[in-house]
Amino acid sequence: MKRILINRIVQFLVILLIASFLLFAVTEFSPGNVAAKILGPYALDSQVRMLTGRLHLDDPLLTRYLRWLATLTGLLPNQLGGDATGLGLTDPRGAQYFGNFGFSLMQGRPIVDVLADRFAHTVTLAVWAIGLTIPISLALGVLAGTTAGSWIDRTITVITVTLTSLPEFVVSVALIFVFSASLGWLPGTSPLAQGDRWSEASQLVLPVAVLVIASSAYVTRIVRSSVVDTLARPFVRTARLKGLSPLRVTFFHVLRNALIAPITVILLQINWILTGVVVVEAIFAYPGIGRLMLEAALFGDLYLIQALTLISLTVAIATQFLGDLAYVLLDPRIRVA
Amino acid sequence: MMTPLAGTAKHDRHRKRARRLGRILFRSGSVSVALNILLFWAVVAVAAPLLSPYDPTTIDFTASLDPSPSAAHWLGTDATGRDLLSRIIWGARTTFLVVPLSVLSAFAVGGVAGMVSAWFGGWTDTIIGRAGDVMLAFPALIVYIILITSFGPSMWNIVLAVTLAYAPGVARLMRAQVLSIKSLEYVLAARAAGEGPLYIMFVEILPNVGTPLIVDLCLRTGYAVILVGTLGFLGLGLPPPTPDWGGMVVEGVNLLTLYPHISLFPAAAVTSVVIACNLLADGLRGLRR
Amino acid sequence: MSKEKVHGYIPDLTGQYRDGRVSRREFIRTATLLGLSAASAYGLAGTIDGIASPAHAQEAKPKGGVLRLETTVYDVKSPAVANTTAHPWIYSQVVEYLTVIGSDNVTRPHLLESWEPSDDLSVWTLRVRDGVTWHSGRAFTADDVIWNLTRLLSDEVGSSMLGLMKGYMLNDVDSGKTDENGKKIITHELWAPNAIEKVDDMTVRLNLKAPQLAVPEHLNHYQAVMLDPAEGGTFDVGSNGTGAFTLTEIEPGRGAVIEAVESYWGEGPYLDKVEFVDLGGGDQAIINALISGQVHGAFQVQPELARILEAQDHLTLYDVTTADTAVSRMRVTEKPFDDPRVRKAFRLAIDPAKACAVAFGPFATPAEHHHVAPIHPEYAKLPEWKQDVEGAKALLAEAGYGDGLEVELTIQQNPPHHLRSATAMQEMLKDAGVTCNINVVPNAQYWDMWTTVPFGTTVWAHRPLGVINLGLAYRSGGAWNESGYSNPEFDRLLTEAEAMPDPEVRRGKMAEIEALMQEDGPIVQTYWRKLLTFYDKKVVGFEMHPTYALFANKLAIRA
Amino acid sequence: MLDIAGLRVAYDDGPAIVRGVDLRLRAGETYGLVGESGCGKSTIAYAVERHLEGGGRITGGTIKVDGIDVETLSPGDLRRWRGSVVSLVQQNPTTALNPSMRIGSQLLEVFAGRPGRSADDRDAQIDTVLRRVRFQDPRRIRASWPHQLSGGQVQRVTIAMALLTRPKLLLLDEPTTGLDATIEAEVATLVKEIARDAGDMALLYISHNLGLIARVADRIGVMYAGQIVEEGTARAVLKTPAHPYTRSLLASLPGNPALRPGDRLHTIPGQVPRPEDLGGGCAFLPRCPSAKPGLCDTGVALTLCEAGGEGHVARCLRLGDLADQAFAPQAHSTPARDGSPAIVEIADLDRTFRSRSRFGGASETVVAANGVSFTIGQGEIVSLVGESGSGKSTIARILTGLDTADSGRALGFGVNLAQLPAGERAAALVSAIRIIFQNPDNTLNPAHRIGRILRRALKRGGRPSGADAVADLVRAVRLPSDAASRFPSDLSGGQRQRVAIARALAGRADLIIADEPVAALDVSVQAAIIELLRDVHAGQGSAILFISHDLDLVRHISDRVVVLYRGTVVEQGPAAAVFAAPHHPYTEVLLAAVHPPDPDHDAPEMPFADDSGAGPEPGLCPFVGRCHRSLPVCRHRPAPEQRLAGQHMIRCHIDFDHSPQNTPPQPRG
Repeated sequence: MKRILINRIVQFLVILLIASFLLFAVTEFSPGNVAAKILGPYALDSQVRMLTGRLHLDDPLLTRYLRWLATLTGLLPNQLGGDATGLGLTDPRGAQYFGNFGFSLMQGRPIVDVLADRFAHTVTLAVWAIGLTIPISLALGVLAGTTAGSWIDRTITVITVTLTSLPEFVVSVALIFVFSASLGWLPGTSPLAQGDRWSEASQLVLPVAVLVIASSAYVTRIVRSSVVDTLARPFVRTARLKGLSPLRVTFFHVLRNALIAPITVILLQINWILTGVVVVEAIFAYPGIGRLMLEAALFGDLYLIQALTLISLTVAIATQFLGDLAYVLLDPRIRVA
Repeated sequence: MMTPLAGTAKHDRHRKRARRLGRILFRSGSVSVALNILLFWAVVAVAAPLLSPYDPTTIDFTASLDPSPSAAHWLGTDATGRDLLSRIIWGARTTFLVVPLSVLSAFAVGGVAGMVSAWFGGWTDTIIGRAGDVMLAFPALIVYIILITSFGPSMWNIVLAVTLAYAPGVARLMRAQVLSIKSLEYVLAARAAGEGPLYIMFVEILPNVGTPLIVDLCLRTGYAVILVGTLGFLGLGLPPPTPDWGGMVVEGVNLLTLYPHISLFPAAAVTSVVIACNLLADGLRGLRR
Repeated sequence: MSKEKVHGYIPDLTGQYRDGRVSRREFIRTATLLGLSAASAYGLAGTIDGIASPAHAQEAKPKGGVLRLETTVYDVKSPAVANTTAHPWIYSQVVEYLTVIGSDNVTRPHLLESWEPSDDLSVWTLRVRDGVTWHSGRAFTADDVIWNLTRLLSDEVGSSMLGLMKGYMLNDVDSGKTDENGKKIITHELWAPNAIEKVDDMTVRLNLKAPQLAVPEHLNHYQAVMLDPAEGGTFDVGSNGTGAFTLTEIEPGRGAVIEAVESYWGEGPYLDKVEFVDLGGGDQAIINALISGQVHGAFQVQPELARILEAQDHLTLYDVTTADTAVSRMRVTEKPFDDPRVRKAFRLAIDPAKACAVAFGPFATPAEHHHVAPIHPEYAKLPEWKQDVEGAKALLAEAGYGDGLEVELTIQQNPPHHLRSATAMQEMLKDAGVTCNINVVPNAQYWDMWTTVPFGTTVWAHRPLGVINLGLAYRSGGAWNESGYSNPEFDRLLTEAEAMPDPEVRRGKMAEIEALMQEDGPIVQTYWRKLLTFYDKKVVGFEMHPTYALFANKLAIRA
Repeated sequence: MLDIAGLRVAYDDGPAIVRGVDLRLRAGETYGLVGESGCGKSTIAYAVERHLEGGGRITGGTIKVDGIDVETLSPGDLRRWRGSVVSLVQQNPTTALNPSMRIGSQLLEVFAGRPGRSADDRDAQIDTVLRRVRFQDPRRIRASWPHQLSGGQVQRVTIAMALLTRPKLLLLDEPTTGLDATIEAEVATLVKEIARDAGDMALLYISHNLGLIARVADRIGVMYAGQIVEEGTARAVLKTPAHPYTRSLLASLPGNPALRPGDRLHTIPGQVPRPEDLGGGCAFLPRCPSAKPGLCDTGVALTLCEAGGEGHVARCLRLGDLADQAFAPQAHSTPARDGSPAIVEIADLDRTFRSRSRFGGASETVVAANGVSFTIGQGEIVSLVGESGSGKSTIARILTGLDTADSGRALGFGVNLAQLPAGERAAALVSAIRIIFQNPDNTLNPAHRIGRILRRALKRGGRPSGADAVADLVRAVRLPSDAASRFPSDLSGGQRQRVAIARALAGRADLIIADEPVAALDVSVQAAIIELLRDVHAGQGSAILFISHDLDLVRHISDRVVVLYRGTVVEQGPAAAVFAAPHHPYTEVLLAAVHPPDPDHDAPEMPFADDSGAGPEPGLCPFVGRCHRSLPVCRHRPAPEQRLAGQHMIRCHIDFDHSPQNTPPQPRG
């Protein structure tokens, strides 16, 4: 068990390292010379060249990657900070600390600060969305799976197939149309601004609803098919032939084994909600990671893109890791090897 | 000591299998609905020049002031004054070109990677598997945004984006399928008969990876329709004035309360194709059992 | 009125107005530019036409309350390099301009008490307003003005004021260095040591290299805010200023908060606080926020959405006709746009009225490919511009593109009317045998390439005078000369026009310039847009400004 | 206790699978129900439990257990009734237990919803039952997870579970299918004990294995195509079978006592009919050697007729006529070849597998071959025997080039086969060695037509591959002429194995490796395949390496036998010598597990192989942990090779020259 854990953590770090290099190399192709970005559209060529030299942006890729890594881990001070560049960018934490992603070109602030708020907002969204998705989809999935073939199952299947077929933007727009534009019950945007009319909670309702609809429909289908598969396994027959009550069979035998597969899917959904809700956050103007990513990419804010992608990578690999861990914990065949 | 093939029984069985396929494909309501939808759009896509009342890019300068449906424009025009019906019809052509191309490309790349990975195992497998992990770990939408903002929106970049997104998943599925087939006796027999890896991979294994991959193909086609739409929604779809359903939805989103038709018709078109793909996948999954 | 030193041209101007040769608006604008106070100018006009000066129907504005406004919240650390009209929304409530152009397109002194040009328009005496104090309590003096102007005109700062005032304030200096393309690197310095001269603690004199009419309007250029020299040119939360508000919070991309300063020298403030909310620039978000009452007003609303909001009872439409536009400019250094015949053919192929209708519906007027707006005082009416597809084809054939031509037009992603406008152009160019592909890029990305892309549509904000835009964009070596246009004839005509205080005379010169632009210029221009926005009916004191300027000190909100 | 009358069961809208079965079972009786796959015997068991899945339903007849009509039970009553009145032991034990629940919890759960017992009482009962199924340490078993137990152990747990509530009727549905013969013997022994001690409990034992049934049953019912075709006491049915099917079946078994070495096995033509192909008449008619035209093919519905005393009945119109018809075994044309020149010489072959778990846990080592040496003579049939995991298939894979040895040689055809993967072998060599696999479901590529498969094999064998050549092959393996245009899924398992043999023929293989070629086939088809293989052997003079766990079959066809245990050859020699005493203790255990279809056969009982799973130290005899005759020296020194008469070799410390032969085993300790 311990060995498995250590093994996975090492794997985790290796993947992260490779991925971060790839990421760095890929973003090198992104448009916009960094120095020009910093100086803005009206800068003169000479200024751009001067800054490029001062920031050593013309070094070879590997050198820059290693410097970026060293800055990130706090071994080297950030290039952009300090007086030497004349950009007036300062970081209250000092020039050198662990997790130093540098400065956002778009916002002229330390990326750590930019991220802190946004990430908190995205986590809020994720907690609500996942918190609702899990019970809803488990309940519906188990209901449909245990009544496979009945009208209940067919109704749930038709609804979930339809909902998984709807693009997020269609669902978002439909909900805004109904609940905001037509009925006026809920705000149509969720910038989490303090307002007199809509509380932060009410601003969360629609984005959370879109996410819950999108992921619970999907998870429900996975749970359903896992339940159906599990029901067909001989040990369920054993349990029934033991004379156990249907409830006991469902909870003690079916669920326990049927939930192993959906765990991975649920973790993937968590990963998605933490890093990939670009569309929903953009439509609702929700100040989370997804919208920040879109803005950064459209602006060409290189350092912010790198920071965000690295965080997403970490989340993605961490959820994979957790998925494996969940497998190990849930399945005694692996745990008690 | 001839062992007679119970001829009639065999034919019965053939007929039965055909009947079963037929039942699933046509008698099962959902699958026939799905096939009809796809067939409908395929016909529309092929016959677009015949069916569309206007050129999809021609602007009706008078209609741009009031895009509502009218006698001249049955489904109205978009905000720019282009006939919506014609654009939806030509949009089918775009969708039925870009999406299958993207998905097939993803399946070609992912399929070969998964096949090679499973067949050779060892380091090849590890490297391909890890590369897939890393690719899957990247937040997909951001990768496309970076890709498309870097290289510009074009059909090939969308194909590339979809391929990057789906190939690792396809590779995983293919790998699992091949691994399960790889140890089956007929593959062992082919190996023992000295067949080369290419022959075994493509002649012996490929025809048998079967239903799960086809189901996956249907599902991913649906997702690709959504993805292409989403890229369009974010303004990263096909370059204008190519009619592209996803992009058309976006064009009308702002006017939803005033001229809902501009978004709703193309949204319905996208959704119908996605639903059809998903229903088809469901039906085919039934066929496997 | 008697206290004012009256410019020598004012009597002529008064005569022209009396004879109906200039409009009332032009009269008031020119009179104020020549140093007459707005009140005096309205008064003078009133003596001629009998219309009373706008009696500010001063309803008592309510005090207190928090106003929430939608805008994109940018980083505003360095106002000197601010590059959108949304930037000053926040900082100009804290730090102020020497002059201010009102919603009526009339320029008035602000931190200045008054200005006095010499008769030849080459010496401008600026009198600092008495009684203006910084939030820190220190008096605002001539030293503050000189420090700020000097800074804005230095190469290192990178302000576009440099390009605006270069013609009459600066000399080119050959640095002796060359860039990688072998071109000389040119730096700049004040043309004379006394170009910015301190007369006394409350008076600054500008000695110009060449006569210039638009000095007071240049002083309201959105980067030209007066910062506290002690802060070294940066702006942030708590920065010192002379304005009615102080910045208490800012998070670019999310929002900002300004709070009232009680000791403001001018009108207001009535509000306790203004919260700026960044909705991510999504049009739908703005609409929703306005409808749901999440914000009381928006920076602007796209014209196609106006109809949705007009139906809302709690909102009022504010609009203003402007010289706000976008030009599809052609890099004259790139093939095929190096050939003036191609450029003209493009203009001939396009009917601005059609493009205008597709892009804006009723909220714009067609332009005439010369970047001088009908609302500009010096606007000269040329013979009506006619689309001539055959002429376009002939010109293209003459230029060697008879078999067709393929070009790529780069436009910004937002707002969406860019695409509609471009699509209309695309369709019309098609008729002339030009295949025009449209390349839509994210807005930020466009600003990486706006000076280099061969064919691109660039947004130009409203400026009060036609010559300002022309000087910035088309003068050889102009600061924002994105097309690389360089025509000595044009430069000469423009410099001459700039020295003419008489709109009548200037108009004659402008007709030449406009014709030259239509014949040889680097742009296709299809529209002048109206700017519009919606505010909650509870909000009092708002006027839509042609440059989006916000005067938060004048706003109030009813409970 | 159990009274089934006129039972008919059908699935969905399909034809009836069970077609009017009457079955009566008295308290204390063990009833063996035999039949081939698909004949409906399991369906009967599940019908009794009223637990038919997949759309199955009873379409006629009644089932009464202890006088209660099963169909009248309410759902609640049914729940209470299941487990307490009737218990069922399923086939395939490894999937029958919940993998994520400890054994103890799963056993304790049986008491859920059954009032009355105290916790201590329950614990005690579980321990008792676990001991009853011969677990020495119930506490350890209860704390285990299912995956930690072997297949045999799990099946014993499920039997224990079934016994826990002291049911009145115990149904055992193929409880040993898929288990090794030795484990099978253990379970059978256990069942027999339970039946003996059962008191008033009735047992219904369902199996396709006549030997097994013979071991446990008091009465036997033989099912064919949804009907019981013969029923009677075990002795009556097995010793004096009345129905032609039973008679053919018994005659086709290699354990048939009437067979002499080298005799042909009796083969039954055709295959088991599918339910939808059945009419109203005799279901066995198309395959019946005794069918009489004009009598049997008139389609009259058959009933069970008296065939002898003690309720011996059979469903045949010709019972009387057949009484003295016997199957006379025919001698096979090829004599055994002995001492012919070796075509493959295997020496000191080693192969070890290291498996790593997916999550990076500790690696596991499996020794598949450890110094294996034997030779295959030209035209010889050499059999490899041993339990699953003994390394039989690994050797086959090395010889065919699907795997390579870690070290050692397999010299043959002028090369060292042990180090030469198939991809690097010359075409001639590849077609010289062909392999036939066990599982007929997967042996042919389902996407290719038979003709294509055979054409490819001919081409690879460097032979003309025209339609004629294919047709010749099809004929040679006695497949119908239209087989070439068919897909494998259109063929039965036996027919597919024929195609596999045809594939070997196509290359004119000098060495055919047959890896359990009939293990997955219906009993009635096995003999035909074996005989086809022997015909090929005789016709082409191919040597055959025959891998099997069926010792009767091995004894019947082999020239020489190699016994493997955990990768080590523990005994080898001429078939006759190996099957005659003395044996290596492991061979002894294997032989003891063989039970002919004879209720009077007195099988020696071996101790249960309840070893802890830990293998002995490398180099020592691998069997020492399970050995019932182990000596102290076995745990210190490697077992020596002892050469007995001729080529008979045994690797053991026991002094065979002086040991009393076939003494009953001594319990260990």
